Amino acid sequence: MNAAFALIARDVRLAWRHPNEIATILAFFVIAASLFPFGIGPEPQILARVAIGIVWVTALLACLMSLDRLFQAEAEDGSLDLLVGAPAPLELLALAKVAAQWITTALPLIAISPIVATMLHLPAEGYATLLLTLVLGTPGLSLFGGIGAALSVNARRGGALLALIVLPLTVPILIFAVAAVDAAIAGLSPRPHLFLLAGLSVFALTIAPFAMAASLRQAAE
Amino acid sequence: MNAAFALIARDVRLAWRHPNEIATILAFFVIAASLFPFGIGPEPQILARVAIGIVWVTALLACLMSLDRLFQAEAEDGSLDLLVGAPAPLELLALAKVAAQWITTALPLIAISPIVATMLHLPAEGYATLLLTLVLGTPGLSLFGGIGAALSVNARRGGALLALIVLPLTVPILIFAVAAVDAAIAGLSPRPHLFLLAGLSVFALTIAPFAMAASLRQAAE
Amino acid sequence: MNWHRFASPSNFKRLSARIFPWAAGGAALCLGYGLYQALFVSPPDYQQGQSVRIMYIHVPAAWMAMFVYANLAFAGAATLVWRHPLAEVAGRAIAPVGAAFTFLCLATGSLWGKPMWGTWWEWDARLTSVLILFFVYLAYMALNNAFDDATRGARASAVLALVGAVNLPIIKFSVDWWNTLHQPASVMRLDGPAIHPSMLWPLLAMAVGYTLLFVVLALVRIQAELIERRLGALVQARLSAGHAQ
Amino acid sequence: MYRSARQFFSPCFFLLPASSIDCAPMIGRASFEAHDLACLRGGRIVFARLAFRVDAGGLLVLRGPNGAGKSSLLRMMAGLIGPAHGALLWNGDDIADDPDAHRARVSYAGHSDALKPALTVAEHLVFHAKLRGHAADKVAAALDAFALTKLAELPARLLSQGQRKRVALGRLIAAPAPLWLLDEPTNGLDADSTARLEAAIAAHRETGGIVVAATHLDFAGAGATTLTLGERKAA
Amino acid sequence: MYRSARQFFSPCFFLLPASSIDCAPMIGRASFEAHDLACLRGGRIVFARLAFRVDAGGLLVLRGPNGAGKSSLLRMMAGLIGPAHGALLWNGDDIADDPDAHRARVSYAGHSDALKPALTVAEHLVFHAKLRGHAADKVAAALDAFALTKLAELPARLLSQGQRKRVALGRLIAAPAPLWLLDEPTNGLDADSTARLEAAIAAHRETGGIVVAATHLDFAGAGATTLTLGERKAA
Ligand code: HEM
Ligand SMILES: Nc1ncnc2c1ncn2[C@@H]1O[C@H](COP(=O)(O)OP(=O)(O)OP(=O)(O)O)[C@@H](O)[C@H]1O
Ligand SMILES: Nc1ncnc2c1ncn2[C@@H]1O[C@H](COP(=O)(O)OP(=O)(O)OP(=O)(O)O)[C@@H](O)[C@H]1O
Ligand SMILES: [Mg+2]
Ligand SMILES: [Mg+2]
Repeated sequence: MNAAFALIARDVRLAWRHPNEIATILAFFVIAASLFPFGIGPEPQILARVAIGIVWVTALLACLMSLDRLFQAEAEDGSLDLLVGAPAPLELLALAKVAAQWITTALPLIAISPIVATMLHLPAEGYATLLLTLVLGTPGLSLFGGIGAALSVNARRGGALLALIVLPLTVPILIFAVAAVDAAIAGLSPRPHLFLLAGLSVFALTIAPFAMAASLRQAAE
Repeated sequence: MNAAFALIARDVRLAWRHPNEIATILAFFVIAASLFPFGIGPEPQILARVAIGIVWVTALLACLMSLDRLFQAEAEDGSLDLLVGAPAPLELLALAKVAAQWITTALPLIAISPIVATMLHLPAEGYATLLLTLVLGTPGLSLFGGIGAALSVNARRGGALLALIVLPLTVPILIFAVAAVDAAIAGLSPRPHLFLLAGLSVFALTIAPFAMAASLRQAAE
Repeated sequence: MNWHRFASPSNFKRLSARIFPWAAGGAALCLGYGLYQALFVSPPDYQQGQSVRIMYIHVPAAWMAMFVYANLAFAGAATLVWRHPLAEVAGRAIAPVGAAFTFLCLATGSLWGKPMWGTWWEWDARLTSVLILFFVYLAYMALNNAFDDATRGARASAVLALVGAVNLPIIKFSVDWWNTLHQPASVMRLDGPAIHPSMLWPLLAMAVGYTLLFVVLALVRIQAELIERRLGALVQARLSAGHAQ
Repeated sequence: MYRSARQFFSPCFFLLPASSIDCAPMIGRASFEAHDLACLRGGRIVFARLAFRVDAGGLLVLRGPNGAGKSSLLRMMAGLIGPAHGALLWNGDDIADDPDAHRARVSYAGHSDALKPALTVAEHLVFHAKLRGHAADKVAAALDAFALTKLAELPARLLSQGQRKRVALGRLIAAPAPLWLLDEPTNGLDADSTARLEAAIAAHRETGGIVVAATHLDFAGAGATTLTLGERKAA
Repeated sequence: MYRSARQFFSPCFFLLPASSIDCAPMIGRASFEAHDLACLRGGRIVFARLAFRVDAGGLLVLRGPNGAGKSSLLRMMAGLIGPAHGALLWNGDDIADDPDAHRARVSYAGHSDALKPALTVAEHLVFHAKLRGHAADKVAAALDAFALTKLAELPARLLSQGQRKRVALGRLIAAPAPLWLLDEPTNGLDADSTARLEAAIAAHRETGGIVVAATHLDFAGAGATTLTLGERKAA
């Protein structure tokens, strides 16, 4: 456990030492989301209709961009050998890396998501549920993304391959999250969707550590 | 010139040696585009309304993903020192790398864009213009992307930084391309928009080599 | 040479030589009978008319898409748990076949959708989950090919195959969990098939034919893959013998 | 910490391979040996029928031309790749039987330095100690051993090649482990640092530690055994 | 090819720095010298007041403890970083005046090998020759010089550390240039390869080439000059 906490602390410190990196991810989120009004046209009623989908899809893509080098960077500078060779369970260490990624990327994304939602004219009833879906759903995103990142270590063209692996796995999260906010806006209870969302994140939590550890061991061969 | 052709040939060969990398970028394009219907909802009339925006935004993201490591990979393995130290003009070499990227990524993307457009119910009148905007606009994307890739060499988390630099530069391309297709669908002439689009690509061509060479020289310090 | 790695493949070769003619013959027979029945003998549907004949292509393709994926996941487990070299090869060999069946299911479904639902494509839960299955196949193939070392690719994609297996129940039960455009199961249900025998028999013949076709394709592709690996090993041995002198 | 109790009770006298003839008196309790080891990389046999034995306090120097398989052997000893054939034994137990226990006893310093540009020298060593379940109390000694004390607060991106290597070697002291695996550890080191490394190795061996080092240079120590890998692979 | 005509007409006797006292007879026409050179990295002065002179056929060996600035000096000589003060002169001309001409005459082999995992050894050398505006006719000689002929068709990903280094060194022969800048070129090389490198350096010097090499080892050649960098920076 201590080893895992040390790893989280190190990764958070690394991110903190380059605050502009977090800012970059956030800016990507804001800019990518604000591209859509250019592409779709500025009519508020159409924007409002698609706002929630755009927020979630861009959050997903932003998360993906930050996951790209989660384990690849470790492999390239040789740290992966040290992590795999450490006496602590690799499952725990992989989980620690994902946790640090979530803290440094997903949390700030969640914090600024209301701004993006406002830009896209999301109806006011949706805000609370949007935040809730992000809180419940992003851990799942990060975990599935972590699996993809571990699988694609040392693969050719890591970024796009990662996307190819992760996007199909994360589509259910997207669907339930959007359904929850839609329900809230329509005045229905988002509860069942939120439960499913939480369930997906828990499912990801149960399989991701093993999948990541298995792939990282192979990568260090 | 010979040096530049040798560089293009090497990069195309590198890509060709792993044909599945191109396939991966294409798959990313298709999957990312089909994420939006998950988020936005399946109603054909709304999808058709936003189809062109989605095709262009995802084409842009796919391009970005493939640009991410354009110069970063060279810097990491030490090749950048050799390129900067080569007697050929660095402007030409940087341009050669962008050209190779365009050939191996943008061309295949253009080729499959009609499939994605069909999935998104793009009205039939828009297809020809969509292809034309892609042909005229993607060189600009690649060139502006090349500037971003050169600027972000040595910055950690290059991917997101790249997006941050490139997105604002490419917003005008996106706007004119969408406007052109919208005009074609509405039965108007897309000509003026297409001229502007071509103008943007030409503008990119005139500034990108110098901007890229300058940042690469700095990166090699 | 590490001959022990090819020991089990040689067993496989003997086994497959024995199965192959039966599977090939059976596939030809079943597909011939099924297609004849489906296209000429079976009655047009009272609601759907002639377009119902797409069903005989579409439904078994859908079943195969899922069945092959189940095999893929099993091969993945065998690759990871028993590190069986044959399982590695099998996964690599059957994935494109599964992707092809999935594509056939999507394509025929979409052809059928135009007359039935008035649209080529609809973001309905069943259709969408099959599309995801297709994407997972693509991701599997991309990952399998993404490494210089074939074993590494096989193991990485095996992990993905197992993780992606969650999608199978979603496809199967999507029609029950969400109310969808697509019709619910009428053949494979607990309380027996709800479909007229004149349509059921050709459908089953097609399904058996598809399965045998899959066996044939898998055997051929596995053998091709084994030969390719042997060739690769020989070339490598030549190269290293090259430096030895 | 994570170390299993097994190594202390392992029947050191059982299971000695018949081929092993070197039965020098042992200082500590540990022994590290291989028999009939083979390595397969990318489908090619890199080496085969390899055997050696090092006892507590021993130094095994790996030699051989480029491509002979020294680095591969070290990674195998570290448990990062599995042997294609044969086994590595610690105190007579196959290391593959209890990989966790083996990882706890190995300290591996490979070709790459595993440094994060933004972290300082001291932070690297503290993190490494914690990662391996130790307290950070040996970090000062590690800095001292490789003359890093004055660089302690510098971020790794400012270090020169040799300074980076010294940080990587400092890990050996910051997180003690009985078995040191060093891949060309003197690459890039100046004369003073090489002397410091030799001193560190001598001190480690004195306390009963085992060192395996691959090198192309005249790098040895009292009572070192040399294992020369595949002359014929030279190319 | 891209080489400017200037160097052939440069007034070799003009502009000789007053501080330069070494006026040894020149074999070829070339001379490479520095006066009052200073290097600033990350806001710190790495070295200052540095002066040297190498003539055609000369070998300058850079020595000094880790962090003394050997690599920085080599990068400066390659034109990759600019001097904070002073100048580097080729045949009396400041290299900063015509960077293109200078790049054409420099071949730099740094710490990293610049290999693409998917390209073969031969492809690397052919590409490098073309990149520098040469025909690929020296590639066979380059393969031969570093015993790479049998590895020529292997992709770089399969190479061991020392084999990779040899490919990097093969570039020197594949794309000839009068000034070789080598940063710890023997790192990772086995004894045979080191001898081959020494032979290549001797051959290059015989034709009037100039070699500057940073090293920590006993690596020299007939008539080598040694430049020892900042003892005091040792840390
Ligand atoms: C691209 C579009 C389509 C896809 C991806 C698709 C997918 C599937 C799948 C996966 C199954 C197997 C279900 C199971 O075993 O439980 C299936 C069965 C079936 N599909 Fe489709 N389908 C599509 C379009 C259509 C259309 C347009 C129709 C006709 C209205 C149709 C009619 C059927 C029927 C009758 C079955 C058999 C159900 C049973 O008896 O179990 N499908 N389809
Ligand atoms: N990841 C890999 N995949 C396939 N083959 C590899 C891999 N790594 C190394 N090899 C091969 O294994 C052989 C041994 O490599 P290794 O790095 O162990 O040699 P070495 O003795 O350390 O050489 P050097 O002195 O050059 O470092 C080489 O011939 C190389 O071609
Ligand atoms: N990119 C950089 N930014 C800032 N400072 C740097 C950079 N690279 C090196 N330095 C500093 O410059 C000094 C000289 O480094 P250099 O790499 O030239 O040393 P060196 O003599 O080659 O040492 P070694 O023998 O270890 O390779 C070091 O003290 C280092 O801290
Ligand atoms: Mg080695
Ligand atoms: Mg140096």
